[in-house]
Amino acid sequence: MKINFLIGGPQGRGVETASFMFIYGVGSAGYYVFARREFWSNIAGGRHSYVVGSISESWPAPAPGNSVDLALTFDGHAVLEHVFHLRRGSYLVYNTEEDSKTPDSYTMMSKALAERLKNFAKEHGFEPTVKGYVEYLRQNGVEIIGLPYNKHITEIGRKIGVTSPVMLARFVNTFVVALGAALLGLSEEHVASGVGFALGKKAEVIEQNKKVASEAMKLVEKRVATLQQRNPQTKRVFWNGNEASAYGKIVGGVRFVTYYPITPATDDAMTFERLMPYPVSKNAGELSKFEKIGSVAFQAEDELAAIAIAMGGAIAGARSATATSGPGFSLMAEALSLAGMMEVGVVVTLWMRSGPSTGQATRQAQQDLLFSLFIGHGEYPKIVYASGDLEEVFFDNIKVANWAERYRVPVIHLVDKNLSNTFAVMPLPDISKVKITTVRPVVYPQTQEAEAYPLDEIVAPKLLPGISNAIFHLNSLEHDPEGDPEEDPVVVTKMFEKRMAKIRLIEGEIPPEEKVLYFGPKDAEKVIVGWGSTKPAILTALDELKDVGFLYVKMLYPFPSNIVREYLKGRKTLFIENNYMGQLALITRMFAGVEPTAVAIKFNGRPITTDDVVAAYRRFETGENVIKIESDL
Amino acid sequence: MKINFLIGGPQGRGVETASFMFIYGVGSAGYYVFARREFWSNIAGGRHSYVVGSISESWPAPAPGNSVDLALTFDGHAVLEHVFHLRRGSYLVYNTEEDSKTPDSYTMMSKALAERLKNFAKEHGFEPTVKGYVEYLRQNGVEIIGLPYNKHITEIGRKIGVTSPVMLARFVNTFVVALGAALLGLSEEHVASGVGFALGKKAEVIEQNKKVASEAMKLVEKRVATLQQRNPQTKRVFWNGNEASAYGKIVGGVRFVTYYPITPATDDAMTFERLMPYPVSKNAGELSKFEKIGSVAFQAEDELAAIAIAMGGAIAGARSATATSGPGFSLMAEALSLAGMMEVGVVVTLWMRSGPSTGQATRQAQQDLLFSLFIGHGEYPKIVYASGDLEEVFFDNIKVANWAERYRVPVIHLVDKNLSNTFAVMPLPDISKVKITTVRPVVYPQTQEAEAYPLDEIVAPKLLPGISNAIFHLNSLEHDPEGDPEEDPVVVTKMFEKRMAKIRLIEGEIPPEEKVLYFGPKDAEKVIVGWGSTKPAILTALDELKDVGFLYVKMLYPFPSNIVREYLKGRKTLFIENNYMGQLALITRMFAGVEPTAVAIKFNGRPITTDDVVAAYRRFETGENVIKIESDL
Amino acid sequence: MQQLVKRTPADYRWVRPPEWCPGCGHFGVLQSLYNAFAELNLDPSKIVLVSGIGCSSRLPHFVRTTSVHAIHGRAIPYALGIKLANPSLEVVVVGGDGDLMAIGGNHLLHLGRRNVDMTVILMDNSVYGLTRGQAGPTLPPGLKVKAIPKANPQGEINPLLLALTAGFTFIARGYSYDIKYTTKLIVEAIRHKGSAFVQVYSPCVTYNNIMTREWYEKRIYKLEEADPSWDPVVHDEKEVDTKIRKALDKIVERDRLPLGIFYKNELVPTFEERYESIYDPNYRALPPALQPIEVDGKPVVDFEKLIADKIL
Amino acid sequence: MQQLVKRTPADYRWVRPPEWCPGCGHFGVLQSLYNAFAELNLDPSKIVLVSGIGCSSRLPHFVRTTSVHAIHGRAIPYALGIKLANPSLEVVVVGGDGDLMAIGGNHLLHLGRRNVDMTVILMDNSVYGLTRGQAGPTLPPGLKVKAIPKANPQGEINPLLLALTAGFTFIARGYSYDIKYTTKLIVEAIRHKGSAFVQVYSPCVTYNNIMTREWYEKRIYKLEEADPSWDPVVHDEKEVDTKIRKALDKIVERDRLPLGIFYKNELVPTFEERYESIYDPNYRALPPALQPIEVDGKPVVDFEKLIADKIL
Ligand SMILES: Cc1ncc(C[n+]2csc(CCOP(=O)(O)OP(=O)(O)O)c2C)c(N)n1
Ligand SMILES: Cc1ncc(C[n+]2csc(CCOP(=O)(O)OP(=O)(O)O)c2C)c(N)n1
Ligand code: SF4
Ligand code: SF4
Ligand SMILES: [Mg+2]
Ligand SMILES: [Mg+2]
Repeated sequence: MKINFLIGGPQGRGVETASFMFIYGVGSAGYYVFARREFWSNIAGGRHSYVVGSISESWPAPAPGNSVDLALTFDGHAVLEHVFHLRRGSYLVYNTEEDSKTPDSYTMMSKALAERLKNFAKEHGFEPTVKGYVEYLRQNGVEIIGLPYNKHITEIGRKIGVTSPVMLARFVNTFVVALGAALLGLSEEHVASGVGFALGKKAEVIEQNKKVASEAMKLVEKRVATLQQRNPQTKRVFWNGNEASAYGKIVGGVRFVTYYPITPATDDAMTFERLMPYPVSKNAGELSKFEKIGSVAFQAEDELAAIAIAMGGAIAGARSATATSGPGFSLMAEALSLAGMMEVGVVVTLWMRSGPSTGQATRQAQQDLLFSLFIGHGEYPKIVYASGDLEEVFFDNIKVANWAERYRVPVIHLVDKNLSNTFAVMPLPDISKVKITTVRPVVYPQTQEAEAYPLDEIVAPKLLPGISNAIFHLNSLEHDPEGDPEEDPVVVTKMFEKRMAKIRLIEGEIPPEEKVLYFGPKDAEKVIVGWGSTKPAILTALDELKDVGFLYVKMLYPFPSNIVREYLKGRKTLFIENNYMGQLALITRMFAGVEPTAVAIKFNGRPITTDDVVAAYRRFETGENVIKIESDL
Repeated sequence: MKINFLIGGPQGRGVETASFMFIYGVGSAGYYVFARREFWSNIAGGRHSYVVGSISESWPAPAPGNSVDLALTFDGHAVLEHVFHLRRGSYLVYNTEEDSKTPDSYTMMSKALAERLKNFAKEHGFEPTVKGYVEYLRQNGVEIIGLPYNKHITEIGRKIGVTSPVMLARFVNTFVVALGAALLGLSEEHVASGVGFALGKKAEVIEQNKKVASEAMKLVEKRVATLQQRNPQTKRVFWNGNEASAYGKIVGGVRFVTYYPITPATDDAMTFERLMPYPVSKNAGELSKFEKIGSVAFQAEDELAAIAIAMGGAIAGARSATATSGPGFSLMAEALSLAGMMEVGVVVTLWMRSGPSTGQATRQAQQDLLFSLFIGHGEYPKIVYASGDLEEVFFDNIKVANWAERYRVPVIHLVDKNLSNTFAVMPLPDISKVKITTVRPVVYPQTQEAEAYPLDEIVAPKLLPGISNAIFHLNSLEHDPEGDPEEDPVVVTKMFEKRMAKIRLIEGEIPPEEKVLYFGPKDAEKVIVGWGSTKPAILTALDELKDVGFLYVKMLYPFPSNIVREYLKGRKTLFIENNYMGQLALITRMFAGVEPTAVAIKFNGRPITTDDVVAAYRRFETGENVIKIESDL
Repeated sequence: MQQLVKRTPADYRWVRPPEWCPGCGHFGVLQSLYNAFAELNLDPSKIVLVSGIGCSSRLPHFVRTTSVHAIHGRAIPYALGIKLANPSLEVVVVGGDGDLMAIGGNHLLHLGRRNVDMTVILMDNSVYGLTRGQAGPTLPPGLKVKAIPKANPQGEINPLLLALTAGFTFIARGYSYDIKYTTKLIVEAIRHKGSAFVQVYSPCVTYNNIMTREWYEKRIYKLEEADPSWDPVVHDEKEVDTKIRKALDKIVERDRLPLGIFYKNELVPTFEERYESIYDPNYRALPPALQPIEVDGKPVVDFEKLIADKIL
Repeated sequence: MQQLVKRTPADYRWVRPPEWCPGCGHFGVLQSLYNAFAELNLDPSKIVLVSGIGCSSRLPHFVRTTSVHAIHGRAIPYALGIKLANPSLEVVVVGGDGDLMAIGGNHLLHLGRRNVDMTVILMDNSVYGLTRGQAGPTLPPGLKVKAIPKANPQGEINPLLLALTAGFTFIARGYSYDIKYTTKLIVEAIRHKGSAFVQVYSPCVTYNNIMTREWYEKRIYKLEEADPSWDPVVHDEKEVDTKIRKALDKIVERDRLPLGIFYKNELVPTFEERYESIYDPNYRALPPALQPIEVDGKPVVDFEKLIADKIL
């Protein structure tokens, strides 16, 4: 069983709440859900936003494609936005009270989309009204559930004693969700769980909405499916990518997070902040005497400060991280170069979004790979590591924190808007797998001078101010072992080589399976190569594409050249990336010397879907080598 | 004829003045000079600094190697710093009054160097005193001119009526230069020119120093060479790389330069500032009615502002540039991404120095190539272009200003510390070759709305506020043709492609000879590949290395893949670079898919010399493929 | 040649409507700006509105003038570059408290000391609207606005004190729901010769549930109403110190919040004037943006003359 | 366990000598710092001196304490991070006018409002020494110091006014050739609970040929000498406004330059105190740098409890 759904309506008017209600409701019946949110980069104003996802009995739930089985729309605008995301057999729930509206009457619709819709109607010879498009869909086999929303809501309101228009308007969420739930054969009790989860604490409100749901469910008789209560036999969590990241940090011992607000990174740091103080585990040794412990979560004045403060935290001895997105990351270039030089281990969780510049601040891209690899002036060691799904986001946060401390280099952890806004009901990660590797600081019996940069060790013993009883100098200038400025050609050469030797050290110590993963038949002649959040879509597509392998690269720098070369030797490769340049393909050529066969690119701000992967692969098979993907769900 | 010389002494005590005096004096006799300065990254304090160069009858003068024919030293410290830069037949001029000093007595000498010197003396069984090292040199065929400086200066002072110790101390420059001049057989009159040039306006000071020079010249009878007055038959200029850059900007129509002080970039912008107002040419059309014109030279509060203000200047319609070095460049990442998005043509003159971080702020490196190529989040078009000598620095400033305006993209002009501190007496560039290509702005008869980003042109017509009578919106967000925020997938795809299409446009329009140059035999089996300021050393080495070609790459992005591939096809390649990673080798593999045979790298903060190139090539011929260069002159 | 027309506020309205939450204070600033431009009858192609990033920084898209919607925190240097390259333009910066005072604080500080003839309008709501309600630098300590997980542990900065420190020569404060008054202040600010700063209290109805319309209306009052003799203008060099001290006295008020003009001094030379006297006597007649740079591809500068002292 | 020792200024002297020009004002600041550390008898391994880039920012290399010589303009955020992660450290920032007020101005502004318990010492010479003499942000307009091609077209910023705007709760000014007095101010600043700011006039003998020793000595005077009743301390909440106004009155003086403590208020809670009360009651006892994070590789935080409300 696999159902793709969509819930769409005007931004800032409850679409998000409706989605939570729906997803939680489905989840409470024992299913897994994998969904993602699309929205415009402004707070309100009525732009169209939506959540698209899939429901499954097993995990990982399949990644959605370019059309859905069930579309729940708030208004006519939403219908129009999704005309091309429905197909024969899909269900559309919409408000018939908007039938007479035209694309132009939705002032918040992109002019370009309105044009396209009107032309389409003209070409196909129907009226450019909501009704016209709905009829077109119906003729093309889409199952239509049209209801006069307000009329029904008013009636339900009357039944439950609510008449104020403002309050009635607030019922739309629940009303739409209930229609969807009914179509999925969900029981009232699960819808009620969703209502309770999504609407927070006010008991009265919850009661009213439960009643609204119950009434609304009676309005539809059709069934898309019948989601019966099932027992998934495992603890499940409902969270999003930002949250998974924050939990990973806390579990991984990060106790110092700085941020300057930016979409889609802020919720990582703010979750870290919101969860404070954290409950102490029973087996926490000396800490067990505390019930809760804290951390520092700090909103800086800008990203220049955010990274510097985080590095300060690391210098003092805390596991430190900062979360940002492209524009903020750009501002961290100088400090990252310093981290390399001064040998400070700090993590930057980089939530990529569509650029350049402010670009599409709430849309998906994987454009910052090359920049991450070479950010900052001068040459210095670093680690660039990417996660591809929520479980990885959680566990990788722990890994990168370990590495930052172990190698004392900046670690750039690549995640993206797609992951941040993925909402999943999924198995709770098994933290028995977690291993936190701390490095104990030197503690001298008495205050004494110490070398911060001894030449005989690639990574120096850990000196902490106030803890080590050590007097030592850290320095952004090229320096001698004591950290004092030095320009002697022999010393500077040694110091440079010592820093760069970390690259080999990292390459040698981190096991291959943490660098790349290979899926599919071992001897496949053709291999898809990808990184980051395209992973679920590519994996889902593999079910359909037989005989193809998938090389999934997590370690981007130091690039695992040998391993990648080994995997790709003698095979045809299709690189699939959410960017324009085919950046992984470029670095594969640069570092591994492997010539990519073809690149499939998507750079319209939307994630790569399962259907995109399948279609790109088909085109690859016909010999295309630059495959532009333009789908837009 | 070719003479390599060196003038060295404690930083901040007249070494620079002495060098100017010497170079100008030699130049005034009709010779060409090619010299470079090495100094520590602090203002004073007595660290050792020096100028090393070559004198020639023709231009280009050969690039220096790792030893000199004539070393003029101010003190014993300077002698010790250059023990290994002298060879059989070299001349050393030094102060015998320092004979008894040891390495340890020079507190500003690097401890590491002092250690090495002491060990060396021990190994070779001599006393670790200045005298000991001098004797060692003498035994190894170095011609020693030892004089008690202060004794002589005091005597000369007495002759010319100067007795104050402070004033006498100021004569050291002239004294040392005069000794050198005498050794080169230069006439008194030319030394006097040098004195006049270097010591500025005070007539009395100049007269005294001329007398000092005249007396000092009598103290040596030996001759290294006899530089007779000659007529070079061409106008010559004495300038340095920062100055050549500033003159290029002014000639090239740049009228807006911002900066935040940073070594070694500041003197580019400050020369631009100092020269204001600029004399107007006779053939300046409507401008001829002005005798002089001005520009804006602006010291910003930081580099974030410097680049933004420069971009503001470009938006208003001025040719705009900013000059910086690594740390400042890092701070410009976000704005450069904006320049790509908003389509603003601005030039960043990047004076690279040794990193990472503050690194060796006054030392040479070519470490910022990869960073320049991929700086800033998101994907956007840009140009990265490198100069290799002072003539190029001058002309390339004009070219990059043309391109910034033509393509409306950020242009990163790569120059470096080596170029900035190259002092040359060389032919005045022939500006009849210059072609300034301006783009005329649209001017509407009446105020009207206009599209800043029409989809049908890769580079939009030029709209200027207040000049075009146009109302238009520039935007950092992804936008529609009118510049308003847009997230429609179809429009954003077109806009993205339109921007990236500039890359092909640039590739197509800029002629091949401005991208790469090839020197040496057409059919050489082996080719040295290089970029930037290693050019003179590699070219000089080619005289010695027969049968080897030199592919010199100026256009780094968009990378001229086809041309480079064509040149390198089937040949063995040695990439020579002033960095650790072999960055040109990496991008050649990335973009052109060419596998480099070997890389020679130097990353100790010192430039690559002619001897380095020759030695690296010899090692390359024996099959080494990572050749580390460690020389230190 | 432009025709002489009398423009109305509607002439400055862009075709696309504002995308702010209903009731947002920023609407009032927008309307005041339309009004001010109309009152000054400015040619929309000669105005350059510059902003950074934020709900407030979207404002230029709702205005029919030339505009530059730049990056977060850098509106001022972009505006400065435009103005310096072509001083005949009317350059106005708009932005939020996050944009102009958190990430952009340094540029505000350094604009004032230059006294370039341009205007900065701070649309102050004490939160980061566009990123969903975090604390802005003008949010008092200890307040817990809607979207932040804990009360604000950081102190606040007084924008007018900052403007005075920076050296702005015109300093005023308005309130966005009082459009008439805000219009007047903006008109004065644009007319002022030198760097002008106008803080406008502009409540965020979505995220700032504490500093609301009611909150402000309990506290604000107008300087000239409270003290009819109030005169913030420096009429004579000798008055500078007294007027600064008087302004400071009002600026540091905290329990009640004065609106109006706090300080105005046109006796300080503008940067443009100083530049003209120090660097280039033709600067304003022939600024960078208006200079031809070539004739038939040849430079207008006489290279050999320029470099004469470097020729051997 | 550290021994109880009484340290002397020489105990804080690093093995390598300062590399400043002879006569540079920075020597005086250095000596004052040695003296102050000795007077407070601070353990050199518990002091963290943090600087950016500049002649002044080299200072930490001449001191026998732990130090971080960071990047230009960012000393304050580095210091802040260190202090927040381990509030038991004594964190002192030193830097020049270029470093702390030009490129670093924003961090100074935002440190003050947090009132973190640390000290910032501005070594003010009104030029950029290390880059060879360009105008600093405290150089008055119209002055043409030695190395700049034209007179300074930009205005100046008053560091103390900026510190007050920012919210520093200790504000003082010293003079580097008066080592005894500067020592005293630094001692007071370090002792102060909250963010302390000390401006020290520290002439650059190589590039500032106008604001020289003579120039300063003609202008400076000491607050408490001019007015024996001078008391900058806020003893009671109610005094805040008066004391601020009094400080302002002295801070804006321009013809004569007062030295001394202008303002001191320990009644404002420090950031650390606020953080403790809002975020984490154990913050100072168990700050991030002192927390164990694992036992045998296993997290000390109870994940399932932490995530309980997200479990279905
Ligand atoms: C470098 C950078 N950092 C962060 C952001 C994210 N960001 C967008 S708007 C904003 C703050 C907006 O607050 P304010 O300026 O007060 O405007 P308001 O929305 O409140 O009107 C932030 C932090 C960004 N765009 N760029
Ligand atoms: C990002 C960056 N920009 C510029 C520089 C160059 N720089 C080094 S020191 C300095 C200014 C120093 O002036 P100040 O802080 O006043 O110290 P002083 O030397 O006068 O003591 C500058 C601009 C740099 N190191 N980093
Ligand atoms: S979020 Fe606040 S500032 Fe932004 S538009 Fe809405 S009300 Fe206005
Ligand atoms: S240049 Fe100025 S600030 Fe720097 S050391 Fe010399 S005198 Fe001091
Ligand atoms: Mg705001
Ligand atoms: Mg200074």
